[in-house]
Amino acid sequence: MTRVHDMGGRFGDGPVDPAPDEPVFKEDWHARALAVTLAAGALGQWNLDTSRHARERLSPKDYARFSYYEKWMAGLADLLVEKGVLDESDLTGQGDGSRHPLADRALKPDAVAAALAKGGPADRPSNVAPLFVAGQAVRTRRPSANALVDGGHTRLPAYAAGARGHILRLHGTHVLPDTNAHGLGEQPEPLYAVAFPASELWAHPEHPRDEVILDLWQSYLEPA
Amino acid sequence: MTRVHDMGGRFGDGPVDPAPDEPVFKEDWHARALAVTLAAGALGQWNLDTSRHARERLSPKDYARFSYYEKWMAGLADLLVEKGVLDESDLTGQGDGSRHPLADRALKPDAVAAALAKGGPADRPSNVAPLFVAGQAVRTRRPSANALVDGGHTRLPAYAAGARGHILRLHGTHVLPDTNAHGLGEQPEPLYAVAFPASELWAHPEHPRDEVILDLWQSYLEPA
Amino acid sequence: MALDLGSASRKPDGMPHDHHDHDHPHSHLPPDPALRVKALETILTRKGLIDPAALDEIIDIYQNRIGPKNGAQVVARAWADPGFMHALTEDATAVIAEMGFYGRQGEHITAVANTDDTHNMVVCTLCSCYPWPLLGIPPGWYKSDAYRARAVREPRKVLADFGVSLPEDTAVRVWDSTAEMRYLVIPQRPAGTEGMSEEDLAALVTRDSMIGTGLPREPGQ
Amino acid sequence: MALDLGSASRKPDGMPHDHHDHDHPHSHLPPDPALRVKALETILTRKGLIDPAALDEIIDIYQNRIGPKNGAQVVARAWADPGFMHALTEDATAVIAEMGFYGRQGEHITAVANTDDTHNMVVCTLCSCYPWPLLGIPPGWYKSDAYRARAVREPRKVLADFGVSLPEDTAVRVWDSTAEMRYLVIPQRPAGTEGMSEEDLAALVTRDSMIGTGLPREPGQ
Repeated sequence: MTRVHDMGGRFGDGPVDPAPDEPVFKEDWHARALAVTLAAGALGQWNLDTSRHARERLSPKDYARFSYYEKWMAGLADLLVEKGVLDESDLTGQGDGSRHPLADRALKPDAVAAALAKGGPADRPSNVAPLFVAGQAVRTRRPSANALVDGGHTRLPAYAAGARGHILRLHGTHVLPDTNAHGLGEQPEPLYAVAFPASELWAHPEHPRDEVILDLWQSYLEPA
Repeated sequence: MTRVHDMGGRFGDGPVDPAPDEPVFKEDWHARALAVTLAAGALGQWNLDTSRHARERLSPKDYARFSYYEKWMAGLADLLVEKGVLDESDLTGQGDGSRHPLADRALKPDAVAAALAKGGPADRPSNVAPLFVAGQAVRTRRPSANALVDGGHTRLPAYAAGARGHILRLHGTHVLPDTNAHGLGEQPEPLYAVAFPASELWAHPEHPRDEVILDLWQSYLEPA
Repeated sequence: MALDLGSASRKPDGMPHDHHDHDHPHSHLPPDPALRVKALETILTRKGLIDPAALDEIIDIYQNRIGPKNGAQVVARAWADPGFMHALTEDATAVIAEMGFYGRQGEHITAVANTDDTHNMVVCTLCSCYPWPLLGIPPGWYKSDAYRARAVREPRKVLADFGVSLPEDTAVRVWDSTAEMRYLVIPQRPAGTEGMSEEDLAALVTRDSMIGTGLPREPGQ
Repeated sequence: MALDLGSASRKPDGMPHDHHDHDHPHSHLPPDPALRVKALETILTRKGLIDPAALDEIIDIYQNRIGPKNGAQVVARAWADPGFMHALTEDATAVIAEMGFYGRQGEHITAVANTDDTHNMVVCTLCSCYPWPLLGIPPGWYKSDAYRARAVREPRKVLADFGVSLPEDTAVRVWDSTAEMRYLVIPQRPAGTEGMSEEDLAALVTRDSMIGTGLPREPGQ
């Protein structure tokens, strides 16, 4: 694995608790954490891939002990400092409270609904031609790793690294997280749904016809 | 990975602290933890592979937050209950304190030095003939997993699963941890030192001639 | 072989140092989670970088306006209208947007329909990607380590935690949301629902049935 | 394909259930580590399963009698005697046992000698295997997540944490102790040590130099 967030297939986590009557936000601070993260994101100082990577690179101990929104808060604080929006004195409460140069970009209440509704599509025109067609056998790269940045963001889970599957469909050409997370451009390329037999991924698959489908970028794949 | 202990190659752990003046036992309880574990092991109710697995299958959260000897203590307490030496009421302090049927096997002070000096060699005669010779190219199985027991103990790290290397030497025939940890017998088989180029294991190897050597059982390997 | 920009010696924008816990900036915030959020909100508000009223609005939207009822409408229409079902499985993003469901974390949607042969189940092992415009904010269990770790490897054991068991000859397809495509499971229409209105059908569609960890309600249930 | 004993439906001896933290028996013990050890020692002692005096003896052995001085004697002899060096790299277990070093966690030893061409370094990524009869109890850093995670992937960056840098054309061989074979690194003999006694040579051999995270002392250092 590259990092501890890459937990697909891991043993030892115990049962899932369906908690059917849980409210949308179990604690008030969960709601505030979500909202602060979205509002801070609207300042435009990073993209979604960067913010995912900020959570992934929490120390393994922190990642393991933090609850979901604690990871969000820690990732956000780290990003705010790393991108120069805040400095560490701000976090310790010793910073100055004067208006920030980016304050003009702050998300206004009446702009919220439109901003959320607008979203941020990830498909882009690309001059990278698709190499694979539906049905074609492919193998994923091994190890799962960012090919450009040592320890960088990537979206190939370790459990599927080096595995043989087949192309299910082409989703179009999408922003490549491996570059986009690190300020190396969007570099859009073909994105595929790739089907893997469970028997290719696990030593003890539950059923002979089970499959796991992953969305994988062309540069993660080679013909098999 | 099979479990969270399988951390070779992981990113995010920060620097190593060489702490040159650290004593053998940093805390008194470290020394006691080591000694309790060794003395309890001498009761003969489990083997080394079982006790390794007992630590590995701590919950990921516990494994991440526990220090080294805390893992030992937790693994030992779990094993003592699982093997029926103690029951949970003993751990909560409500058990009875009368002499235990296994007390005759308790390690005596004057037997300690000899027991530690005797050790527990893992080489055994085997009727499994070596399939590989030094220099031969091999590939490790993928995924890294216990082939017999779902989620069971194995000693093929995930970072080397599906990797191509070559046989460096045959160590002889050794007890197979994958069975021995689970009461399925010692099933000794050939054990090899296998050399992997760093470039086969990592996306960004430090040096073109670097290698990682692992000791791997024959059943973990196939010809490449 | 993959392109290498010589990353060992350079430090691209946004590339982390890997630090000990205490070296991360976040360690300067209060350890208590609620106080930590409050501290960050206060700092950012004082500098004019966020507006608390905008936070209230975000929360109101996800607490009260966007949720599984959206997805249920899509499923009910697919049950009621074979032409819609066909269009949905061909290009879900377009037909769902026409129903007014689009936005953050739902920019690209694929609908996958359960059959007697195949049961679909959705997870995001790497974080917790989820089709927000259709299902709202993901439930706690969807974001749990246990679900993320186990759903891909032992989906039936996970389904058992939800009290769901599948016929022995039904295969499971687990969709791991590793990109910006979001998946909506179209559960099988329950028996005994012939002639029901879309609205009545929608009431049978549970959130979990659209993730694949549950089944729709039976009529009258 | 691998043999399958039908593990899904059986529960071999020693096979775990995977439980939440609170379901493990160990969660019944006090959370404080020192109290936890004390509790376990007390319970086992009351039942006659362990003898506190035997614990004292175990601790005394590893605190005072077995340690890196053992390994240093082996290295010094290898430096002083080419015939011994040859025998050591051929069958370390035998020649080291002849020196009286054998026992728990040192039943099978391989000695690997550094050269100008290759530097050797030892780790155990899966737990913390270590040649106890030669080096004693492993130091804290050897058992740390950081060392276990990083040594195999970026040995030079780990060496930098120890203040060690290698010549650019020296390759690194990292030995991951995945079986019961234990590895002893024979560092290169420092310059300026010609004619020194084995005893004086042994004083130059540091623990870390026998793990591969350090170099021997220079004479007079």
